[in-house]
Amino acid sequence: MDALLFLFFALVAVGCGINLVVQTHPISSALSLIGVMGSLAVLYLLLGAEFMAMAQLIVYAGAIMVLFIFVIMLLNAGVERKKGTSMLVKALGVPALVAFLGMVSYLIQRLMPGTENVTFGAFQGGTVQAIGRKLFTEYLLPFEVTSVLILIAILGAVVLARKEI
Amino acid sequence: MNLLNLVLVLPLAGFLLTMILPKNNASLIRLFSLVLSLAIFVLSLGLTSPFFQSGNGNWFVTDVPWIQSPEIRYHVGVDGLSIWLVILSTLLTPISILVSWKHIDKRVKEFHAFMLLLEFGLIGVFVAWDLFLFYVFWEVCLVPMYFLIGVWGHERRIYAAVKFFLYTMAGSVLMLAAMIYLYNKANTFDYTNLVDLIQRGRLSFTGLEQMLLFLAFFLAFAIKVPLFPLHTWLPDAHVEAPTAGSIMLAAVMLKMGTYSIVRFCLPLFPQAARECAPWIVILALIGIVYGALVALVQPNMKKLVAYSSVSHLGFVILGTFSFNQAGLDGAVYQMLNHGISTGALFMLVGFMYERTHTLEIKDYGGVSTPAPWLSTVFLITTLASIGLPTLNNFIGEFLVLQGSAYVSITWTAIAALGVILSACYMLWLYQRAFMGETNEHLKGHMHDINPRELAAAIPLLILMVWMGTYTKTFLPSISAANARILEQSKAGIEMKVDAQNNKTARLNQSAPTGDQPNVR
Amino acid sequence: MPTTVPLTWYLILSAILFGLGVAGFLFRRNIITVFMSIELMLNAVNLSFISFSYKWRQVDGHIFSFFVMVVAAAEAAVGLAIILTVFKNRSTLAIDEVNSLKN
Amino acid sequence: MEFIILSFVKAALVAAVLLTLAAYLVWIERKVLAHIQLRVGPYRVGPHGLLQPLSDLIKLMTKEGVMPAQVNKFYYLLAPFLAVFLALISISVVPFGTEVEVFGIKTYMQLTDVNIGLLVILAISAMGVYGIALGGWASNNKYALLGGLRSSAQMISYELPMSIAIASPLLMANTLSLREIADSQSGFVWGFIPNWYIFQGYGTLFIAFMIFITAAFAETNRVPFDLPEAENELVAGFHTEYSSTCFAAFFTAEYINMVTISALATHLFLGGWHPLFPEPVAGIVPILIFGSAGVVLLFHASQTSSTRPWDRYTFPLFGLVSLGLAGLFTLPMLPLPDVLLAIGKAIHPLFWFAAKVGAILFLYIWIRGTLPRFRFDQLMKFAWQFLFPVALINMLVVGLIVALR
Amino acid sequence: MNDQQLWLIPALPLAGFLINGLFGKKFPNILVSIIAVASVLGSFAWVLKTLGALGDLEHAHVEHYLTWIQSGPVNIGVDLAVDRLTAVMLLVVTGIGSLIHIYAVGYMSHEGGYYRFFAYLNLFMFFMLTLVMGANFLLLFVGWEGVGLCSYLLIGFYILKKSAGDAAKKAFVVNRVGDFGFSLAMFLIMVQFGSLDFQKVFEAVKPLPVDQTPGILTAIALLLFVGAAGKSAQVPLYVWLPDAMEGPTPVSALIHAATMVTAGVYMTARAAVIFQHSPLAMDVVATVGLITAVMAATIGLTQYDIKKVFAYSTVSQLGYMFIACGVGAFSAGIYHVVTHAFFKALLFLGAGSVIHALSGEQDLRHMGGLAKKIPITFAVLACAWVAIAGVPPFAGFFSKDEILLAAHHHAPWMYWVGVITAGMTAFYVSRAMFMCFFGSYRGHHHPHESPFVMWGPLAVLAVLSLAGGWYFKVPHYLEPVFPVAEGHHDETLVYISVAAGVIGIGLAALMYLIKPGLPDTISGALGPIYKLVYNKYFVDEVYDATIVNPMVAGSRGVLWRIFDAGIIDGIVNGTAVVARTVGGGLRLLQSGNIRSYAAWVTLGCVVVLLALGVMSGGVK
Repeated sequence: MDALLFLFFALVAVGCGINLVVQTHPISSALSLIGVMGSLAVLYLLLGAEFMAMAQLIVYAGAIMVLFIFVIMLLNAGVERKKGTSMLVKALGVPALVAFLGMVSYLIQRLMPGTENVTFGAFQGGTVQAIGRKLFTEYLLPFEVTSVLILIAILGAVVLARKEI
Repeated sequence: MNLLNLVLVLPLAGFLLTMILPKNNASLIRLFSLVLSLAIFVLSLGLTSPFFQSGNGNWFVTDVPWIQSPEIRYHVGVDGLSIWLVILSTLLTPISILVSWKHIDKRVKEFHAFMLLLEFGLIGVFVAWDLFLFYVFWEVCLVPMYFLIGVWGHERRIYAAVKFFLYTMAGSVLMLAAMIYLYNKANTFDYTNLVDLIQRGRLSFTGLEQMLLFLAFFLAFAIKVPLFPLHTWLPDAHVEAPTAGSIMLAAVMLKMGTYSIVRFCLPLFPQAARECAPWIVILALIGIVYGALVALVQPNMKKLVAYSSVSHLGFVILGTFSFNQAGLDGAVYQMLNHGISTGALFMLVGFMYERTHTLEIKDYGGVSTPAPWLSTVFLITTLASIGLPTLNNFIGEFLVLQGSAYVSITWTAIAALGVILSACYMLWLYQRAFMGETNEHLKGHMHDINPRELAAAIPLLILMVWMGTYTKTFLPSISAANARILEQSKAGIEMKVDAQNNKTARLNQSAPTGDQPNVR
Repeated sequence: MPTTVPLTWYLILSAILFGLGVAGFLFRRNIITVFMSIELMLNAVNLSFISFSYKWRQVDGHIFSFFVMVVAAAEAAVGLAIILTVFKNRSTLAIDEVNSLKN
Repeated sequence: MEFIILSFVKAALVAAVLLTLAAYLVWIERKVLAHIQLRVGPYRVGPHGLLQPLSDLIKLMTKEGVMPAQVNKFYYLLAPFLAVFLALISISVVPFGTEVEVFGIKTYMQLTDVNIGLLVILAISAMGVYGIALGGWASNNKYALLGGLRSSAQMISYELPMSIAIASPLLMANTLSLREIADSQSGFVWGFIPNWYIFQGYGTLFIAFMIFITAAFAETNRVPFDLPEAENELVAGFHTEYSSTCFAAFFTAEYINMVTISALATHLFLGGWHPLFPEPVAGIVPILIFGSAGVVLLFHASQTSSTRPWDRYTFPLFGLVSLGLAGLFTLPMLPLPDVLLAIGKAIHPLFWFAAKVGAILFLYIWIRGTLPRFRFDQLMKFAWQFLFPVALINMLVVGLIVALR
Repeated sequence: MNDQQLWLIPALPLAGFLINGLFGKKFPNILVSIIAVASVLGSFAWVLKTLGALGDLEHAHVEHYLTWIQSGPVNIGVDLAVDRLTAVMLLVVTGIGSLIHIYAVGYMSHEGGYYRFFAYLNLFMFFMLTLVMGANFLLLFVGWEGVGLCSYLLIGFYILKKSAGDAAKKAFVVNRVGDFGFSLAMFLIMVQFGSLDFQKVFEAVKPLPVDQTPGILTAIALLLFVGAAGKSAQVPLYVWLPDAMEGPTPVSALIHAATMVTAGVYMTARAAVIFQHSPLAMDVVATVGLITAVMAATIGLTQYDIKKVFAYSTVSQLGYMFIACGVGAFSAGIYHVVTHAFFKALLFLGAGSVIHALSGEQDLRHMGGLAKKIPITFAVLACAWVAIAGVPPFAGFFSKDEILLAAHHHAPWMYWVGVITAGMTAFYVSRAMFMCFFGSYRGHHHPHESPFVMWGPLAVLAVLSLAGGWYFKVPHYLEPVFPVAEGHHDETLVYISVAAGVIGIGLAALMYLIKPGLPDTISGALGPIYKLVYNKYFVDEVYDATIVNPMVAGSRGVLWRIFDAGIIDGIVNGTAVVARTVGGGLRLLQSGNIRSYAAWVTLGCVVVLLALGVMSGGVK
């Protein structure tokens, strides 16, 4: 069951990811991304991260991506016109990317040979209580700092979106 | 919540409160910040009480953890070294606000908020006993001053502000790096701990290490002082800054550098400090003479005073690196003196600027006829600045020169040249601006000093005389603190001497019995 | 067919998604898509955080990815505001044409 | 395997009930609105128009599905599907009653019990916006697009005060599982005031409830916040271009969302399935209601002056059904076999739960019949400048109360 | 110990200063003058009372008030002391000071800034008394600087006159040069002896061997002498004194003739113990004194401004005093200080009276024949004239005689030079007198006699000038302080010197009374030499060309414009330029295309990964 779920949602995630890249219309890309996020949320659940799974849906899918869709709609962005990519990017990026993926996969396999298999329910630490406790004790300062960050981001967004600029 | 914390927090609270005051009610803002800063000053006077009773030691200490990892503590307190500088900060803030009463008429709210923030930072710098906390305050000071110059300054304010900012920043980055290195080595940012570790030999550096650390710290401070040849930001910053900015910059901010040298460079890196002392003294001496000579030919009053600061602060460095009681006492005393007298000079120049909107000396002349009291005040300040006995600067200069004389009379002779030259440029300034026939276009503009301005000037004048005649108020506590620092700055040196003595002693002992196993 | 998969698979999935994000960044012209590719990369990183969290049975990884989310949210707010402004001024979303930094 | 079968059964049951309920909610709404406006409402199809939903359904199903030429087909079709799919999903974690034991199988009256049920609902309802936004965009129509944009903005904006308002009962209950939340509200204060959260916290929870309900109206695009489908401005908003089944899907989704939100409100603030009155009274109340209804109906049936010919048959029928229901509620009081006893026990909580949800749903309709629509900028202003700060402060106060308790 | 309340002596004038300085503007002139004069008179009275109470003053009477500076080894108290030397100085300062205050009431009555003048004058008295009474070098230095300040303020009293301002500044700066030496000496003393108290220092010096080869004591002595030379206008620092005549005449009399300028002599005498331990320093002192005496006298021969003549005369007389000190006859030097104070104050005040009578005219060429018009002034000036010319038995004769005898004892050539100088002195004073009072009036004003407040003090001074030398036997009184000058009283030498004075007077009479055309003939004959002397040896010009101008130009041109603005700022800006250039080079890599950046970043990631893999052993 775990394997099936993983494989299914992993495939969905990868498929949506590929779709994100190849689709020419931003809305399609955005929806693909939502798909990726939803699949990832399920994978998080499998990994015992129930709070993160929900947060993923609420924050990413429910808020951030809505914002994206909103902007796309607002700008009424159409299909990309031409697929202009500089030679440098092609010549450098493609091999680099391939090498990157190869290196990472190889290293993961190589450096973590004896890792256990993932069983649903094996890790119960990702509850809201656990995260809350950790977040408001050990990580209180970063948490507060992030709140400031968000405040600043709001201000920045407001300033940027004003008409005068 | 002891008194010191109150004195430290009030400006910050004032800064925040000022921010929420209604923007267009300028007089309310002025009144609020004036009253608040006066209250802070009065409170800060309370800080001095233990020093009259028992002289030395650390008082009003608060030591609580601030950040767990890395371990940064909110460790503040005052000793004889910092207490007077704190008072200086709290005194000059209300004066600066008073000086800017009419002069600042745009963005009043922000101006006063920044003044209070500056006060907060300055007090913080002087009372922080945690290196990191110190650094935080150090940088806090930078921001309001940047804006004070950049927003309320004169024509080339942006250039000056950026120059000021970059210069100071360049130094403080080095200092931060050194602090982090120190932390990695000692696992603490706490100054008293560090000094303790060094004293007990638990923390030691290789010669090169110590030298580099010392230089990193020293450079940051030397830029602030400013030591020749790092001084070129100063004239620009002063000329462009508004009066209050100049006062705070000259009177207190420059002391951050000198204070920090005494506070940190000497006890933390004693050997390196002593090794570098001759070179630093040479720079200081060059600064003294050079600053005076350049001041002599400045056509601009503020620039003149700024270069005179370079010269005066050379004395402070000279005294500091004489490594004896008199020199160090004189250096600290001179910090206060310079704060009072140069602050007053900038203030008076500011008064004149308000009346005529020019800083060029040649646009003045014969001011004393229409403005006799202004010129009298200016004259007294001038005399204080050139070190006339019974006025404050004399004590500082005397002690510094005396201190340096213990080391080398040549240093003293060169530095004393600066004293002569100071008379030249200041009196020449006075003569050109105040004496002679009254300049035509001054007539009608040049009013005499008004009660508000007098109220700002009187405290400084009183202090000039007080500090020049009755040093007992200030000197004993300074002396006590300096004695401690001097003791600490002997850490490595004495040990070396001791070791040598022991060696010779052991040799003497062991001579008859032959080789003994080296126990240590 | 085994009923479970090794943890490394999750990590490799994360790497693949990251690679896809990079690819999107490299080959797409639309600034919004590029932006979304970045989000994809962040998501991929989150996955590996949570995988490692599973491996060590520690909740810290969750916290980290939580912060990543927060930062992503802030970034999205500012980034999209910038995009709006850019579009308002230049009427284009192609990043190649937004090049006033050049020269 | 048993688990899967049970789940399927329950899912089918819930879906059937829910879809029917949604259909009849339309009827109820039309009826109530009509009576508010001193009209009669649906009357022709079936007794008192009771078969009107059915006829509507048939109409919508059989109508020609018109697809405009310029639309993006995939997304055009995806949108209504997404809307109804998400609406149905979110109900899955909402419990309807206590544990029941039917034929030896113990189960909860709930599709699935997860300990983060509330988060799931929030997550799913957060996704709900896509259906509308996508539908509006895919229609390739400026009115639809504007409707979609408005709805996304509105839903994001109101989600915040809603989430914050939810936090207040959460703080009191200290759990995220809806069932545990409901359970924690059992009992009475001084023997007669129910221990519901709405009555607690010195009035702060009531404020939270008001905020929640307000935000819920906006979340479900109901009057007075139905800007996305404001017909006098935007024709019909995001579903302008939709017809037949797709339109029905949007409609259904909206009503299901209403139900979900009402259920959520019930659980969070109104004590879930816990009765309004202490025990002996609580057991009698449903019997009284249904019994009296049956009696009244039968009495009406006995009146020959009925103006409507059908009434002669329907009144006695409904009277008998009501009496039957009343009988059902008497079951727990009778010495009966276990199976029947279990049903009887299960049915009381269900009644109270349904009554509360029904009350909130009535509130929806009532307000729709009473209040005019906001202007869009007022709507946003209201959310950000009033609701949000109030909710925030309220939550802080609640937190303080909880901390000091 | 503090039973005599010595602090009252300087404090009274200080109080006068404070009252007049702060409130004087509102006071009527009469009140201002009452306060000022009363404070000084009170001070004088207190001096008399104290001296009476202290009796013969075999030992110094010291009063300690408070610790002024305490820092490590540096411990300086506010100590006042009175010994015989101080007593002499105190009497001169307060006595003559009182007279001049009274005189100034009349002289300044028509000037603006009346209250300011008296406030400054009182302040001067305060500092002068501090100088005289200070029991350590630093307190002496306080007074030293303070009188310099007052001199600055009073020279620049006529603030509208640019020349006054220049002169004031010049005086202060030149004095500062002297102070530089003094302060260095002080530091050396502190380092060497650990104290600045006169008693302690001198106790420590006495047992030391005399510095035959130049050593630390020589250094100290020479540096002290630099200070003295600055204050007492010796070569090469005398240039400020003639210019100082820009100040009001009472100031010239009080500060630049009677008291302040003699502070250098007082200080040298005070530090006599140190000087005596350094023969080299003594020689330098004597030589410089001699050069000054001759040089100033020659300049005095040619000047036409009446005050300038007396100013150069002062310089010359100060030179005399230093000769005395240099040859070891300190008491003779102080003796001359006293007598000089009498007659020179009188000369100046008389000159002031003349100027007052002529409504500000100072040029001798525009005077003449005034003896009849202002007889009282003439009479008192005549007293001063005979005193300074060394006519026995008047004041100048005694002191000058003492000095010349001591000089002869030390080195005969000094005596001869001194005698010639004495002759010149007699000549130029007589010249001034003749040009002023005899012949016919050449001016345009209508001379009028001065009021009583002015000539009253003159009369007192005239009496002192005539009888002071004979009455006050200062060297005798100072015997406990200074060793008596050795050597016998050689009558011949006395006759020679008196003869020199008489010859000087005679020559003057010849040239300015009997044959008025002679001076022009002589000056024409001497030509360039006359010009040289008339222009004061061009010393000011030389100073300007060698010190002042190069310093200003160098500071402006080299230090400020080139070094400060050019090199240092240039380096700072240069750093920016370098950064910009390097950045410009790197800019080529920055295509501005985000995606090419991303490609580079990806490549970088690969490299980092590779490195990580290799390090962790993942890649073999």
